Amino acid sequence: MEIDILKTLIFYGFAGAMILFALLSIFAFRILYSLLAAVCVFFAAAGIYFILGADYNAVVQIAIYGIAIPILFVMAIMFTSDKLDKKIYITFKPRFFFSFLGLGVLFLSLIYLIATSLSLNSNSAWILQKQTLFINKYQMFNALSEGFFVNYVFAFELLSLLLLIVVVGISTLNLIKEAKSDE
Amino acid sequence: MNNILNLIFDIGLYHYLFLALILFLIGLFGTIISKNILKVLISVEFMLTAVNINFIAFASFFDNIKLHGFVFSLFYIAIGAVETALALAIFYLMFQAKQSVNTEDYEDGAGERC
Amino acid sequence: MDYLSIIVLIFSPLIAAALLFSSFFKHNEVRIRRFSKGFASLHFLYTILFLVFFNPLKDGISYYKEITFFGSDWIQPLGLKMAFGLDGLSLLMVILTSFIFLLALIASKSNIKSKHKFYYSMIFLLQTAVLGVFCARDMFLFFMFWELELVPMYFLIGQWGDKKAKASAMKFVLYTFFGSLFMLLGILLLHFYNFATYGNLTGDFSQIAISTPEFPMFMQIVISILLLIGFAVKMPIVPLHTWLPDAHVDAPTPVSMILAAILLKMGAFGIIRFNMQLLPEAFKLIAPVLVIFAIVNIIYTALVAYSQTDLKKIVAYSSISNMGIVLLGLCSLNLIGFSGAVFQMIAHGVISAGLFMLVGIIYIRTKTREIIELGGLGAVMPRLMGFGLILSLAAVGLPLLVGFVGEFLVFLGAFNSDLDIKIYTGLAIFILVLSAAYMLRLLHKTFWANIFEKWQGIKDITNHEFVVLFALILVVGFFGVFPMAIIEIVQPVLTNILQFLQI
Amino acid sequence: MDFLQNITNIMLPEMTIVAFILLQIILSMFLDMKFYKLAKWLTVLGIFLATSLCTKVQIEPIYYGFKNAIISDNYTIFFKGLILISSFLIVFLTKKTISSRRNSAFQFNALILTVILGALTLVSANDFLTMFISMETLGFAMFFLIAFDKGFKSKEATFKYLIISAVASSIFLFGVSYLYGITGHLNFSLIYEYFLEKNPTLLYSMAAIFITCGLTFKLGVIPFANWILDIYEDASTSVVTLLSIVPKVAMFGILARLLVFPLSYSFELTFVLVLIAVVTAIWANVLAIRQKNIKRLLACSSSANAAYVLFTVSLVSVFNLSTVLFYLVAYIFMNIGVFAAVIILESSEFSNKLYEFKNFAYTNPVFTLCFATCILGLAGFPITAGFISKIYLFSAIARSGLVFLPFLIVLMITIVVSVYYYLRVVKFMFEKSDTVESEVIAYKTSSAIVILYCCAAITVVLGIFPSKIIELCQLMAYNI
Repeated sequence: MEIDILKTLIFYGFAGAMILFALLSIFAFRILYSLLAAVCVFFAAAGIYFILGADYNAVVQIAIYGIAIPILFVMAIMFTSDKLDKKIYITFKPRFFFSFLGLGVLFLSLIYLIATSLSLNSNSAWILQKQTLFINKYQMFNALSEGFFVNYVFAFELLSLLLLIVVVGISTLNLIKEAKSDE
Repeated sequence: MNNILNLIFDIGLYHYLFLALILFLIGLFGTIISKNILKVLISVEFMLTAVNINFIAFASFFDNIKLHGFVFSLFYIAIGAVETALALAIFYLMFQAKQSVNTEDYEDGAGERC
Repeated sequence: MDYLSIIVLIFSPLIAAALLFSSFFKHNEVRIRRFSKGFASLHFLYTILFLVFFNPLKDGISYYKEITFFGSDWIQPLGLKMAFGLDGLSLLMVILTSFIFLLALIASKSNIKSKHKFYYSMIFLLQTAVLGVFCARDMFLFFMFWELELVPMYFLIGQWGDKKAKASAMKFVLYTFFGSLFMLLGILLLHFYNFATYGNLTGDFSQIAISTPEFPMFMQIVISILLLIGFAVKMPIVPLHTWLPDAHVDAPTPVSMILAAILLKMGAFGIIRFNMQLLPEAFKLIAPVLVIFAIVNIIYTALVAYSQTDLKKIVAYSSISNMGIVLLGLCSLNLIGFSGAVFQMIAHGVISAGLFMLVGIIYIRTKTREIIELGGLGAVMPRLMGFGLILSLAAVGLPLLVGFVGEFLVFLGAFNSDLDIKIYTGLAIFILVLSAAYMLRLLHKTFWANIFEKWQGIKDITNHEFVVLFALILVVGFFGVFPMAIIEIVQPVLTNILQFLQI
Repeated sequence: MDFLQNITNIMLPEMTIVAFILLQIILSMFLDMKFYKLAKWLTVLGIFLATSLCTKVQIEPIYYGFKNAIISDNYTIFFKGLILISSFLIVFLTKKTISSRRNSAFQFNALILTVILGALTLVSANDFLTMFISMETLGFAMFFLIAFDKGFKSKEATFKYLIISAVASSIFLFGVSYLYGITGHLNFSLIYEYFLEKNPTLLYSMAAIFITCGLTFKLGVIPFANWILDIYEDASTSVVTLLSIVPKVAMFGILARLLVFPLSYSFELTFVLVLIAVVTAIWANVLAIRQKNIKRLLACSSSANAAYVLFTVSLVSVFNLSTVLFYLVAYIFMNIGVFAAVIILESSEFSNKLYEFKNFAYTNPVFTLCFATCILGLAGFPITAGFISKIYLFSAIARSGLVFLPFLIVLMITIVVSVYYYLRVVKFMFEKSDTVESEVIAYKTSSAIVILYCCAAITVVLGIFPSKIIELCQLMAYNI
């Protein structure tokens, strides 16, 4: 079977970077490093979306998770940085080990389940199926727009209402007044 | 041998699934063990990304006519972003009172509080 | 008779309770008490009417009545009806209930000093619940009233009781709730298996009784055991009895009287209703095991009672011992034993109420129940001593008094039983001599020993107390001489059960 | 035209609520603070209109709308009615919460309406995307409501709620993504039909378990239940009332639909849910024993009640579903009654500690009677709705098979424990104490008093005449 070397390399590059940076982010000593690593993860995820043909999702991912959210985080970090204690790292309570154990079991069982489903499933396709990239982007946007405005139009409208409510809600939080009244 | 090499190097659906699974579990692990509140938030984002990879991978392999997965992932990105922003806003309010980012300072949980 | 309404019989105390609780009576203690006593005596007379028009030879249910709500039954989707009816056994228990409640209300005057409105309304609520249990013709209705009885009991013990009353009340409620949940499970399984075999949803006792022989034997035994746990807590049977001494000791006297005389009988009544009438085959298999429990009940608690120094605890443990005798009678599986058990239920109801009254009277005057601190009260309270003597002798089982008949019949039944339980029974009779010992010790230490200086001035019983004790003594004497008056009423019910058992 | 027809057929209550949300938002921009009472009455009007439109009899048994994204049958209408009626009662309890922040009254009411909207659409959702967005709508409005109270305590509660909610929804979506991968659909009916032909694999069960575990957060059962006590204590009481009823009812509605349609092929899921329910019942009831604060106690109690319902929901059958519906009806009224009592106490300057309840029985007999009725109803004593609903619920479990009997026995033993702590509340009210000054409750919040009396009355009436309501529940359950 013919193997697309370039694609393999790209995938492994992105995937390796993603896992590495995710681990780094969790175990980083300083929160800022943690954030930087997380941004790398988000960019790598965008790359994965690109390989999968989801260009639009990738762009949105970069715009939101690559740029907007990190800025918010940076603001929060700046706000707290001088009070930050470097000892706040990760807990080494029993729950660290229990969760490690539990998640390890979960991981192995899911790997097993996915693998068995891949080979045994009647729509075995999972292993044989090749990814079919779209011939033209027009097709994809057509499908997306149909998804948004026909199939899931109700959810879309609800989402818009949700965003409106978030704005209204934030006005009830009374960010500045509240802070002063507490002191 | 050739078969195994193929399994490893021929990028198929299961590669993406394993990637997403690992990332999801790292995120879950992070939310449980992190002591820093902001790090907990970041870990939640990892879980979100993992879910999105899953959706997009499934959609592009099986569902490339309707693309439900792409749509779902876009919805989820929007919701997740709002959720994060909101969490940071409330974190700001909370931090002003307690001056701590340590999760243990906020831990009462199921215990008794008098 | 058509004009005797069982609905009125059961729910009129509830109306009385509502009247008392509402602002109708203000906080006028005397008026509340008079109204309560008047109402209870009317109610007692009404139950007597039921007895007068009751046909003891009729084998079945008299005065049957259903309540419907807007044309549908109580819980129609589950096939449950709010149906009431009386057979011989329930009639006896109803009359006992009404009688003891009347006496308890009379006895309340000297015992209850606060919160009168609340107290009397709770007593009447309790009466409705107990009457409901005895008259219910539907399993779930039975269960509902069984649980309903917990609410007033909780308040009655907790609010007017002694030092640790709240803890005791909680213990009582938790034990009973624990038992009754198992009972609920048994009832649910009966309901479901009836549905599975016959395809109709019903909770009616007579219909369930028809279908139970069709159940798988294993299920019958499981259900029987589940139900027994519930009744065993109430009755109580030995490993589950620890709530009773506490509840008795901390409850005020009238409540103790009701608890011993009626609520314990609910357990035995439940065993007859469910385990014997609905699941006779399973009961036949379980009976030999239950005999052991009954014997342990009799012997163990008699020994414990002998070692107590608190008057009320002695009486409380003797109650448990007496309920063991009832259980033994039920397990003997013949007519004599059954009649003895039912007779013993009535007899113990009357005697224990009297004994608790006695202890209560002493406690009010001396503020102590410790046997060693008392003594020689006979010199200052001759009338009380007379009553105490008769009641204790009745409890011991002197011939011509009511206690003798019950015990005699039960042991006669046990000896003639098909089950091989003669040795156990002999042992139990031998140990029962102990009951004479602790009762006589109680009498001796309180009434005849040397009197303490401080008890010289106390007064003899008042008219209220006299009325209560005298009424009880009348019953004790009358049924001791004419036991057939009771046995004839329940005979049809018991022979009916026996027929099922013989099959 | 299709869009309009969908709206008129099935979305009228939701559209009414949306209209009133927008109205509230617009008014909040133009009206002065002194009109704050108008907000509440507008909400009441909106809910009332929605309820009356909701009871419109359906001509056809099932309507689908928006390309099968929305479903409307008798079952959903029942749940919509339940949600609307309970929120109608809850709106009257909000007076104390608003009184400290009158300038945000309109926003507050808009948020409450959004919670209701989210619950309504959640119940009628027929695909995972709509369901998710409805869930989040409900959740986001809830965040702001929890944070509405002054002080940082409420913010802390919100933050906890938000983080757990985010984790839970990630887990939920992780499951959904696998289900989507296996079947290629997001629609409930299509997923159900897909498995009519093909055999479900173990991965399907795993996905189902992930999905339900994600949903358990809103129910307040075990994997995510730790923080629920803090949230209940720190948020303002009327919001907690909303939190303990509306999301739970809606979530049980959709959970039953999930278990009947897309997740019905997984046997493992049933056992996992039963296990979760039993563990939660033990956890919550044991935890409640130590609580001295009535709100924390009620948090445990609501967790335990959710566990009983979850047990029954997981053993899917039509009969079980009808018992669940009746249980929810009974639970709503008892719970609102109890919370109304807590609100009355709070507005009379009592704290939430149990030992402050001493002497109530003598200073406020009627209040105590109603409060005790609701509490005893939750404990399951007779002549209250709690008794009938518990019997009915257990009769469903008992007939589901002998396998579940041991679990049922464990559940019943935990109920004995629960009787202890419910009775403790009553005990404190009847305790006479000379050290605590006997204070008469100042009846400042007359609407809460009325709600309390109504709920106590309904609790008793449902306990005596349950027949008609049970018949209604059965009818609705057969129509899922």
